[in-house]
Amino acid sequence: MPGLGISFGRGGATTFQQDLANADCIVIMGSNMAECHPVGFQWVMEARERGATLIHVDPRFTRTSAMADTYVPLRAGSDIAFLGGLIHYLLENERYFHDYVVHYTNAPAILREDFQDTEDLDGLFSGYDPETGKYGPHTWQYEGMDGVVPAAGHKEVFSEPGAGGHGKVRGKHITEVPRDKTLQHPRCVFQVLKRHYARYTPDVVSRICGVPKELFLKVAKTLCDNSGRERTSAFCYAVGWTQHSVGVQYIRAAAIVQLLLGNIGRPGGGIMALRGHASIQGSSDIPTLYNLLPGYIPMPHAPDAQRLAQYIHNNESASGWWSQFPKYIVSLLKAYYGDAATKKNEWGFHWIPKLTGDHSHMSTVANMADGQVKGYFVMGENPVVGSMNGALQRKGLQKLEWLVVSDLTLTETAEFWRSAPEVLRGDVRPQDIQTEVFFIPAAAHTEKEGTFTNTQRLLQWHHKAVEAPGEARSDLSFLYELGRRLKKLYADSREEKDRAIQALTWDYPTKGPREEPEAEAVLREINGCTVADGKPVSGFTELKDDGSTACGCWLYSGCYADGVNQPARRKPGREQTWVASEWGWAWPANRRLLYNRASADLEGRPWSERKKYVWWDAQRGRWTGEDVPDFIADRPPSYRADKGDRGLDVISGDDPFLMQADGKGWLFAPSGMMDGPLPTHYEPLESPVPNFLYGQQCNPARHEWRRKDNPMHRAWGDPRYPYVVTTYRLTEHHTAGGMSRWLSWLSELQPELFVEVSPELAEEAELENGGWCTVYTARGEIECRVLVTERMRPLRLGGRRVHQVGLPYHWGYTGRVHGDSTNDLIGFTADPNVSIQESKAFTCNLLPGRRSHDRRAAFGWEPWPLPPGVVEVPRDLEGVGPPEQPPQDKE
Amino acid sequence: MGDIRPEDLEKRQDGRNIDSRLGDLSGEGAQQRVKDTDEANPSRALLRTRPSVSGVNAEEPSYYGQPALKEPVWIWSIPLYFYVGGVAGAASVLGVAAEAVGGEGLRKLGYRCRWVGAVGDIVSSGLLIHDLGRPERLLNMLRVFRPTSPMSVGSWVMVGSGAMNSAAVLFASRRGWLGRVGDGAAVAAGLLGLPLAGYTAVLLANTAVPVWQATRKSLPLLFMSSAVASAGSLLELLPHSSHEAKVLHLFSTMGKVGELMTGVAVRHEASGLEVLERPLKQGVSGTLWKAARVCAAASLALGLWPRRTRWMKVAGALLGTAGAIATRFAMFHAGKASARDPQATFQPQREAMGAAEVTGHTHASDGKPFKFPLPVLRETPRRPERPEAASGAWEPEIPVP
Amino acid sequence: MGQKGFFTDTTLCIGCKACEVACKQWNQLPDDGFQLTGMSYDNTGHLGSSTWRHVAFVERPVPLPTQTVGLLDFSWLMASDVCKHCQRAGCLEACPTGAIIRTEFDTVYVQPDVCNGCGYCVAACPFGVVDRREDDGRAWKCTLCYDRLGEDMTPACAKACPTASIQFGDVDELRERAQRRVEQLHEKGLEQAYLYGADAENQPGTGGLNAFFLLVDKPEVYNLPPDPVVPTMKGREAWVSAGWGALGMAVVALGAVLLGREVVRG
Amino acid sequence: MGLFALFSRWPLLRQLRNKDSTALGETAMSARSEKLAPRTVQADKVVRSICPYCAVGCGQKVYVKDGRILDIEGDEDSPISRGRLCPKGAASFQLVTGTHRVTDVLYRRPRAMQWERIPLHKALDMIAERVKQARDSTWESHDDKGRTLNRTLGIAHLGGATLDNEENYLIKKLFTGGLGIVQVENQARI
Repeated sequence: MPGLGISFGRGGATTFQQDLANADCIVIMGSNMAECHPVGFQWVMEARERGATLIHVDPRFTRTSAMADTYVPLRAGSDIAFLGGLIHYLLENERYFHDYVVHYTNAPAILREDFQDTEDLDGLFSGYDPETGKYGPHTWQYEGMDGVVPAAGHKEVFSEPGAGGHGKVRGKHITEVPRDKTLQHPRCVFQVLKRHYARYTPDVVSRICGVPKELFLKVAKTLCDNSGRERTSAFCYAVGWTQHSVGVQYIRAAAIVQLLLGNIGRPGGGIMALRGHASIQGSSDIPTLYNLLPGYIPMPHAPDAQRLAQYIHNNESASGWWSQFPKYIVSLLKAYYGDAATKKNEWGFHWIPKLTGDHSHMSTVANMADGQVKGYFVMGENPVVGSMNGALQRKGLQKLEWLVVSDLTLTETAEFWRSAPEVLRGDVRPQDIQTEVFFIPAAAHTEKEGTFTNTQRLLQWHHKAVEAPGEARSDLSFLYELGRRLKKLYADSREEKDRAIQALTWDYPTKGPREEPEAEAVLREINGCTVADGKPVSGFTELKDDGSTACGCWLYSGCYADGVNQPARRKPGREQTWVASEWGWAWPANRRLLYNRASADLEGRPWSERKKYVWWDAQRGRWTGEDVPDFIADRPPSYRADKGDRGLDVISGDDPFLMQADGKGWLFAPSGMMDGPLPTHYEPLESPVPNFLYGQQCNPARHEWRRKDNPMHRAWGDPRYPYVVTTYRLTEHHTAGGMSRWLSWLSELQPELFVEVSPELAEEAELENGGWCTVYTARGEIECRVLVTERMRPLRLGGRRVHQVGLPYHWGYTGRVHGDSTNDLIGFTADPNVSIQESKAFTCNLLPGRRSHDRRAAFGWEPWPLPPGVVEVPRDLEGVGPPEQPPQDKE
Repeated sequence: MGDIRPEDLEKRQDGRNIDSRLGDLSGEGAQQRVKDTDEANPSRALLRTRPSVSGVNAEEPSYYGQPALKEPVWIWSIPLYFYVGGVAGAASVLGVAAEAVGGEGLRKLGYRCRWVGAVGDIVSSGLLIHDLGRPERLLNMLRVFRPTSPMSVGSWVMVGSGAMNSAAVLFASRRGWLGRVGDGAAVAAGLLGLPLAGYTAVLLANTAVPVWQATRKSLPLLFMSSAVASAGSLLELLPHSSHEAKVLHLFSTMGKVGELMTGVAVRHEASGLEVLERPLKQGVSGTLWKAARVCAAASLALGLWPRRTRWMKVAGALLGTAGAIATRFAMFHAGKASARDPQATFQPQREAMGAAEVTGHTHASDGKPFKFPLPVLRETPRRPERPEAASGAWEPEIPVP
Repeated sequence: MGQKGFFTDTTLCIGCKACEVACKQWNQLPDDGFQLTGMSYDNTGHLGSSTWRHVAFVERPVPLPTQTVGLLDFSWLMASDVCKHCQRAGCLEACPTGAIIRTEFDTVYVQPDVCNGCGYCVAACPFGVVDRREDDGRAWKCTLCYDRLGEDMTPACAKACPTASIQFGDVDELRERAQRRVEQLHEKGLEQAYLYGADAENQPGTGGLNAFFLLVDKPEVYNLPPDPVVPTMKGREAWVSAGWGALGMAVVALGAVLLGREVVRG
Repeated sequence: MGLFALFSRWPLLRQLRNKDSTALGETAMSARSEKLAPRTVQADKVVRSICPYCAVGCGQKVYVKDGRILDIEGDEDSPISRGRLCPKGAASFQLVTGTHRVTDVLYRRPRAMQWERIPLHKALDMIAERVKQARDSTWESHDDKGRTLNRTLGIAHLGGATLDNEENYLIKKLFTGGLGIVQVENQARI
């Protein structure tokens, strides 16, 4: 979650679910919390019962809206305009939390002279390279900085061309950046912000989002009235924000709002990122992501990381927490390669493979469809239903040599060669699919032990209750066995390329009749230990860069402190304070509410009695309070960094964001973001309207896959696909359905795929409640039932009426209930920061009745051409946009 | 090395689909027998209209028109039992009367009535058992005696009647004390025949089914007079002597007259509201009801025809039987139809024909006064009546204690 | 033991159906088929032999006074329905076998080892709750987790309910809590809020419900009857009528015999 | 004895004895009802777990008897969930004990029309060989500018986000750290 990482320092929810109960106002936007996180929603309900105002902003009136005090409908894909409107309102009406903004954010920092805003360049920031279609952040810097300000949450960006790392430690001059605490300097962040959002007026918000002006003002006013010294407001979001071609900037926009209102680091405030899977936070912390190593350490990029020193210099920061970077990477390499990692061989750094570009899921699948990938492991995942352009995913699988699927049951991915629609229809014959498929039955959560990291960064250990049936095994066991075999296969090799697997430490103790590896031993390795005696370290502060410590994930260091499985702690909640610090273990260092130094004022006193959380105990000379203070424990509020200070010494007593190079919350992101330092309204790739604010229609740095099997619509106003569509989950199902559509107790509650349409659209498209409907995009068509409901309403954008429809995406072709897969409709497009797809806003058409064909672009269907007289419109200004790619699609 | 197909894993099975090696099935509902989930869950009609206009309606609010009650699960054997039980009961009564005051001349009729009663009781039991979901547990009907349950009362009555009639038949022409036991049993059967003929109507009336509940005063009279008519008709169809014919003719004629009159009363009792009356006018039940009326009237007419030929007598008796059977089926199906109609449940209750009829309160459970409080109950209205507006404008009126 | 029951506060219901599933899970009930109904998000339709909790979804073209909803006059009500465990229970009083009993917790329980599937309770329930499962042959409904109550465990639905819309406890205490809740909602401007079936005064026909509700629209829109009555209350009149009928029948029988005999003599 | 015992248990007699005129309560109770107890009391252990669906992280209690699961319900001790579960969490019992579970390793040969069952150890051997073959044949030690890559793009991985941290750790360690596989991806992206 770089949106949060770049703004505050850590890519995780800033608060925890129980704390939502303390909020005076909760804005849920980009999330359908009541439906997707019902049990977490109890804390929202509790806040509501205590008198908080609940605001839900969403394209659809959902079960969350039904609970809200205020429901605001808006056009899918226009959230930045809405949030930008809030920022505009805050600044214009001077409703921001002055003291907080001046001292805890980078509002006073003064920017370089050559920075140009989207207001100056019609939707583009300075630094855009038309050759590569990417931004270089050098013009976005603070004045007087040496190179780029190191960002905390998304560090691989440094290695991107133009980010200007080049083997020099940056951030040395952070203490010398000029600041204007009066916020008047025309180039200070505050004024830049003001100018950037100057045109995001209530009228413009209404025009872009379709939100009535009065309603927008009501939200803005409510939010302001419930923020400040005495009151705090929280934001909750989920994939309704992230899954856009500008997704990360959505979160950045909310971060700016919350920083301006002074709601970060305080009880009842914060930004609650609601994640959708049991351990999805964990799988970014200990990532199975191509661009990250455990603990948000970036994967090395070939051009900038040939040697360890070069890599370290590119990624460490002279100031702030990331000055500790060398300790973390060396300890990680020690954990990976054990004794084979020595100072002489740079701790085995060259064994870590190097990146040369985007190797994310969609790129991988595109390569797969072009026959460039031989083998594929899919573990507990069902991409042909859950990922974009399902037909293209299946096409990719058909081109593999072998596929390994590990799951509880035969998912659509495991059965792609036999039960897929194109196979049943006869377009593809199983006899022609050469892919070898292995299905490995997986153990369920009750049949193995380990930790999940939940949405509030909390690690919770789950114990094993029973043995897995038959040959079902945990993925841990599978990987362990596979690793052992591979080590054996490579044991005798003398090739340099095989040194890594030979060196890899893989001697986990086993237990039980099946000799399965002990998950707790892996947790120990993650926690880290001193190499000499193997004693667990108590936290990341004990890690060293001299090879004397090994740690699998510095961020999780402390989870096995004192040799105790901290995530397994289960002191009942009712026997603790409301923070419940003794239940499980939260990263970092068991802090539940991040940046909580900000809950106290400059002098370290709580901003108000009502919102007391962490404060400075002058007598003991320590920070103290409800939670583990998220600050250097004994650094007094009065401490000020001196010029030339380095590392953690740079963090002054009033710098609550200690991960950041400057210790401040970033209103303006001088680096770390691939698509601009400030969130800017761009239209989705497929939109009903042109961008009202800028000539630049879409995110100029976005990723596209221009392929015949991935056709896109006209940039805006495509007459073939006139309706906006957004996809979503239902309470009764789980993602691609592998864990819900097989369960009769869930399937009976939502048995069929449906599309939600407004009564007006039903009339226009001649649809009837309960009847059939076929939904088309250029990628393909699906059939579903119709639910006609006022929960969907057409929006007014200026003079024009825009219809939106909603489609849940849980269905597929195996399971106790079947249905077409919504994701077959969605094309590959991606946000440049995290390569997430745009599935929350695109366009479609609806026709009454069942589908007659089952067309898929990935299997040869050519979408209808634009009607005569209608021409394509550009998504970009002249010379802007993703570079033309050579046609990859060989068919 | 067999294939595994998704279809194998998708099988509906018992609707719980628990692998017994992995999980334990011993919950309260785990013993619920499931034969075929598809059969148990016949396809439902899809709501074709927009949800927001399908339920919240100022005039006739409902939950998307869904029934408010469960339709009675009984099958054809139940209305048929109503008929047979009625015949048995009425025959037993007639039998006792014939034996007690009819003298020697009607003794045979009395014995025949014993037979009809006994056979009727046995057939009745068969019909009832046939309807049971768990026929093997028929004896549980006698586990307890629940005076609150007309079915419990009826079960005991029927068992008693069956036993008495059987004894009466068994000892019918015995001499001595056995004969006297038989006679005593016949008297008991006759006494039990009275409730036997009528309790079925009470059983119906003592339900939540709107049309049955609404006709609770007249329905027993209809069923009992119909029982008389049908017993008379049946006995007329059986071989009988000419002096017995007179008695039977009188008996059945009075029954038919009663049946026709009480039928009018039932219609009248149901006519308080259109939704209640509807099942007796429309649909299967309406048709059956009309047929029943026509049969009963024709039967009566034939019976009163001055010079009756033999076929007219037979036809009259057959029509009487058909009418009696049709009456039961008409009421049975009318009940089912009214249970399916949510308005048949809601509207009468709004018009103070629900609990208010008995308890005399003046406000519905949402605190709103009834539309038409019964005259005897009409106190000064606490608040002025307001015209119904859209549901949103509606405000409950909380009764002030 | 005390009187146990549910207070279902529909203003807290988020329609997640956790209660339906928790009930099915604990009681291990079969599914009811996989059919879309088109009735908003309700694909269960009604309580039945295998569904002992049912969440109703009411889409209304009218707003709630406490809610500001952009663009539209609309609100979406959700309510989890369940067996009411009436003080005067139609099913209980109708059951001829004694299969349905009132337990020591004042709840109404169908004993599956006794029920012979006569079907009378089905017709006797004024709320349409209890139903006979045809392939099983017996009548089933919510047991208020009779098995769990013995061990002092919360019924499965109330335990699972994420937002405490379903509250379990001693009925007296629940009633007080509910009353306070209504007052609180009235203060907030939701004047429509009222308690349905909280006591005998509110619902004389059932003597009050052990599982009562807080509603904000007419009962009918939630598929609840506005003035339900335990059939037995009215059954008395039928018995009286049957008594007159019996008298009449005796008179007719005697009359026919006497008249017929005289005719014969004559 | 049988008949007499049966007779003596006749609730009607109890009803008469107790002078219970209505028989609505205890009189009509069966022996089973009197002994009724929740099945969880039979559990030989109660195991603490965490719900595997969304990221709220609700506590679950798994009741086990003789190696089979009796029941899964919310853990009241959890300060996050306080014993509550959503419908998915409440259905976990069916998820882990359902007949949809496949418990054999399945193998589909190239161009085959059906699965066949193979032993796990054989599947592991086969997969290991294929990984080695694919890796060795697609290994890139340097790019065209001579820069070290030390990687393969011939193998890819996609993991769900219901995997444990420990599992994710081993995936990254083995695939990336050990084998040089770059395309290790996750649900978190999607």
